[in-house]
Amino acid sequence: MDLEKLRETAAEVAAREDVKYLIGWKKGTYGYRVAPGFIEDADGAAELIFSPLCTANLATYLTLVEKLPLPRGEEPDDRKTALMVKGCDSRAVAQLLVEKGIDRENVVVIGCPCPGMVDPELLAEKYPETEEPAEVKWTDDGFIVIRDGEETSVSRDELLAEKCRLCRYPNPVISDIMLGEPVETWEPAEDEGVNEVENKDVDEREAYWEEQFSNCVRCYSCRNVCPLCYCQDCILDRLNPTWVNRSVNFSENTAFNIARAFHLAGRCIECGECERVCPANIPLGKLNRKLAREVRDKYGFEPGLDPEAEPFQASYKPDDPEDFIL
Amino acid sequence: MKTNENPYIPYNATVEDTWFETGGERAIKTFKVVFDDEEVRKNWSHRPGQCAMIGVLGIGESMISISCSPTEGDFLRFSVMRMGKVTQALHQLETGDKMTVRGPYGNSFPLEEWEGKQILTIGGGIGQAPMRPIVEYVKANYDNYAGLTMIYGARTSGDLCFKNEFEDMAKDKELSCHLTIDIEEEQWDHNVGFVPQVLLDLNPSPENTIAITCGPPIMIRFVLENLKKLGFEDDQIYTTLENRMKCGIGKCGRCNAGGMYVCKDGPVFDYATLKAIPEAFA
Amino acid sequence: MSAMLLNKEKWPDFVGRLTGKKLWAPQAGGDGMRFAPVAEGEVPALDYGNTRVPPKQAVFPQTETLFRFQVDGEKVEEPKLEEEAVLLGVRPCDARAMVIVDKLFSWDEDDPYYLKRRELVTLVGLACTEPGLNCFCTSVGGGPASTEGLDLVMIDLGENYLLEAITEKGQALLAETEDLLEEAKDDVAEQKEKIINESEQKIKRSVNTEDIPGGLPGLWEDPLWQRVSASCLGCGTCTFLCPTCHCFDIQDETEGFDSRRCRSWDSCMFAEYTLHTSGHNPRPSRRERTRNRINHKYNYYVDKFDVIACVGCGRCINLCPVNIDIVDILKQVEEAL
Amino acid sequence: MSANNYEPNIVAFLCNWCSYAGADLAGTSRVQYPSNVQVIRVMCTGRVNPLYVMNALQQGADGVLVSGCHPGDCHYMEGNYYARRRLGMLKDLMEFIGVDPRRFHMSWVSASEGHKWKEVVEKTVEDAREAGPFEGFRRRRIDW
Repeated sequence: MDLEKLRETAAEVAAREDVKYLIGWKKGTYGYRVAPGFIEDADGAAELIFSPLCTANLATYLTLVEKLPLPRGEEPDDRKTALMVKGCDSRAVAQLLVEKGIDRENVVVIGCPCPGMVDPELLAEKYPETEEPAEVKWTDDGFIVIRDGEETSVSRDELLAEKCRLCRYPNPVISDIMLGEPVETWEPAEDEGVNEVENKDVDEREAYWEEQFSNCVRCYSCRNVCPLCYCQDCILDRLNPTWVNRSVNFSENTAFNIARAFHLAGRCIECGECERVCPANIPLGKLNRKLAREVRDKYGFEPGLDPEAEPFQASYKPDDPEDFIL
Repeated sequence: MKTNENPYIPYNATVEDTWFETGGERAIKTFKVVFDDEEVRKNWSHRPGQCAMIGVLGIGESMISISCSPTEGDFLRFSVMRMGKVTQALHQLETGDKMTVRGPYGNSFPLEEWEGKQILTIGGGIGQAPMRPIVEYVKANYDNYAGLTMIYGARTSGDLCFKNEFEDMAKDKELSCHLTIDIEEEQWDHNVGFVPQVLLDLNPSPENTIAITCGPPIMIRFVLENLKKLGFEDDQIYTTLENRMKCGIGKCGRCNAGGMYVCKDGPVFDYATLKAIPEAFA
Repeated sequence: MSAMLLNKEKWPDFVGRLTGKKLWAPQAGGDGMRFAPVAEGEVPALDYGNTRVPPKQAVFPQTETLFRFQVDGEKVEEPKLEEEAVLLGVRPCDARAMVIVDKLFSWDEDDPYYLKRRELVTLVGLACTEPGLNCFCTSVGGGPASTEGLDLVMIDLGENYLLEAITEKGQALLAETEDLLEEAKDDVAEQKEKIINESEQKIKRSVNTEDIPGGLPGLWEDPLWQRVSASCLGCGTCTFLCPTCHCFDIQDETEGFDSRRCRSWDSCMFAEYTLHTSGHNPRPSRRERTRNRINHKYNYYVDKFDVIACVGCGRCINLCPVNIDIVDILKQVEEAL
Repeated sequence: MSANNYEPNIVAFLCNWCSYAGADLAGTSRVQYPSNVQVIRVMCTGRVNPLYVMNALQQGADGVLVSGCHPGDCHYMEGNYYARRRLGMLKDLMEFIGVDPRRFHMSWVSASEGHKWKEVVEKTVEDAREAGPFEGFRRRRIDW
């Protein structure tokens, strides 16, 4: 994508009177890092980038805004938020619209067609991170890793993130402004991760998840980073009644992870953020993708495509499958 | 149970008497509590302004002001508003039931330092709970103080705590007691109006006087404003803070206001100190 | 007997000698390197960067039972902490962190659980020869070969480990394993210094923290807090993985007739942490919470205990999902002063 | 407990209008069915939060049964349709994380189906018995 065009458009949007700020990606503080950037005026737009490292789903910031009591006499700032989205991120916006979590009038969506992101962990493993800023760029058939002044061409398959291999919607499904031409969609890969777990027998699966969930430190970053986990009063924080105890052990961790995954059933748009941010490297995406697959295969439903759709768990069809019922 | 080697282990205590101060969803219930262990009873000493962690085993603990003065006898009093998980469980306790107490925690009002001075307490709603021990303490030692004035207000007459004590207070010649409610009611023959306004109307002289206030944040803010208008200096004004607490002994980290732990360095602060803490009125 | 050499080939024997005590060492797991109890007969390798979760969990477990009880309160049972433990391969920063946290847990009123565990633990450190990308220990009073808090320090000399006892516990450990060790030769000191110097050179990140504790109060309302916290998600990664973070929550848990009061790590980055029952929150947004985190480490703690509560291990930088970088924040604080 | 005399603990969430009445009918018609079921009455299966199922297993149930009105018969018109969707998803998720599918069942039992109730309970108990005591993510007493 043309970076100049992106910055130009962003500058225009950020300068608009009715826009509070624009959320995009900017270079992080070191190495490959990319940080969310909150751009308030046209000048700030020069910081923005869009590269295969922009994995973060910025739609989460739409619902992360804290509504604080205003000092007397002050008017609430109800200007719009402008947001840069990839394909998956745009589905989060669409799903938020379905759930009426946000108002369409309050967001300006800037769509970035996405040729696929690199997997940050794979990248750091193969090309160790440096203190000096490093970069990754797209080429026609892969990526170029630029670090220490050295450029290395890498094939697409080598570094492409798992969520992008499985991606069905690399182009934003909703947008007000589209940057560049839509990318050609690719055949989504078979979800090996989920298959692998599915193919285990029950006891093996139990052992597998026991090992994973025992690592959980309950930092709740998976919940907080998720654009669709935006309850003001999360059931996991509740003490009265206490759904999930605060103690960290396999039982409570499992309960937490079931609750989190289940609350995203039919809502998860598979942006893979939960898995990316997990400090314990728990493959949370597998839980969500498994549910998403069931929802797709059994109920013919895909979340985050049509802002006018009915939410999955708040609707039904008389002929929903019921082969599991005695 | 055991002695206080381990600060996390509470003492067992029995509710000797309990009654409702106010009604409604956010009712306030007062508990008169006695320790089960003779030795604990003997060794326990607290001072006006201090708090204790009271709770129900299996539910949890909450930090509650001790609302009696040690001069009243060998028992503790707590006035608890029904708010969350622990206070709901406490409200279900009846006379003879068990609760747990650990403490006392925090600093206290420097009542010895104040000897010879006029004491002015300004309380609002449940904020009267930490004021009551001062009133009781001074009442027991009238000779040492130049006088005692109490201003206490609540939204309605039904929301006033310690109503059963007002009659005796009215008879007490040395105590000047000013009750107020926000909105006029029938058969109410005291003041009507907000606490800060009543304070202004009363117009107490700042000379040789200590003012102590506790109540909802908005009331404290205007009381402080009005005290300044009346000419009170920063070191003549005291208040007590509260924050969420878990351990009571300065370890769990959450009760800090700026660099001060409310459970250890507080809850009593003079206004001069408070002004230096940026988070104090947050 | 202070400086001894241990041939790397004898490392398994050395580990084998430490029987009867619970052994903790860095081990590879699904979540990267972590400190975990070593299974009987296993020999931990020491060639690792640093663990994701700091070894603080050995002395301050994520969930710790304070006491068990029957709901009628008649039977209260305290845990008996008596198992001695040896932590192998502790990085100097993590050991220093324990010394820093000790100050809080022994301040005014002792915390019996933490202090007891500290007493029972022997820290065998491993000086860093390959500091990580985000290490900045030299900026906050530590160093890759700092021995503060360690009982015994090991330095990798290539073929051998150089073992130096720092405390009596360390001496005792050396005495127990004397037959495996060789007396170090004179040139070792030189070799050691060279390695430490080289290691220090490899630490790329630094910030001048001299003026920060004194300057932070003046920056209370500075716009920088809004700026650095704008992208914060409010998760607990930075605090849970911090070796000096020590905040906890106490909850009662009842299962049938079995009840316990336990404490679990808590994080100042959670909204719930300071939330009053009334719904009022003294630190209502991520801006205040981020400010509190930095102030607690670099201001309040310095005021109370005269030491910065950050050891520069870089974990919060490495693992923050949105690249909130404490070195960067400190640099911005410096600039704003 | 040896495998032979192991009796599973079943928690059953029954809707007030159909299944509870059905179970009642089974009782008044003296239909014999296993006594391992602990019935919790809810107004509608749509009210059964999937986390109830999780919580029951956490607190020591070996099997969970949710039973309500037949599709189309819901007293609240559509509650059981929602329940069917949600609990169907939950069953998939539970299976995926390694909970034996025999531990969780859902059924439609109307107020007149005392005999079906007996069959459902027998099947649930039998399945839970085969699956054995639930150890998975049940809360355990922590050894300090």
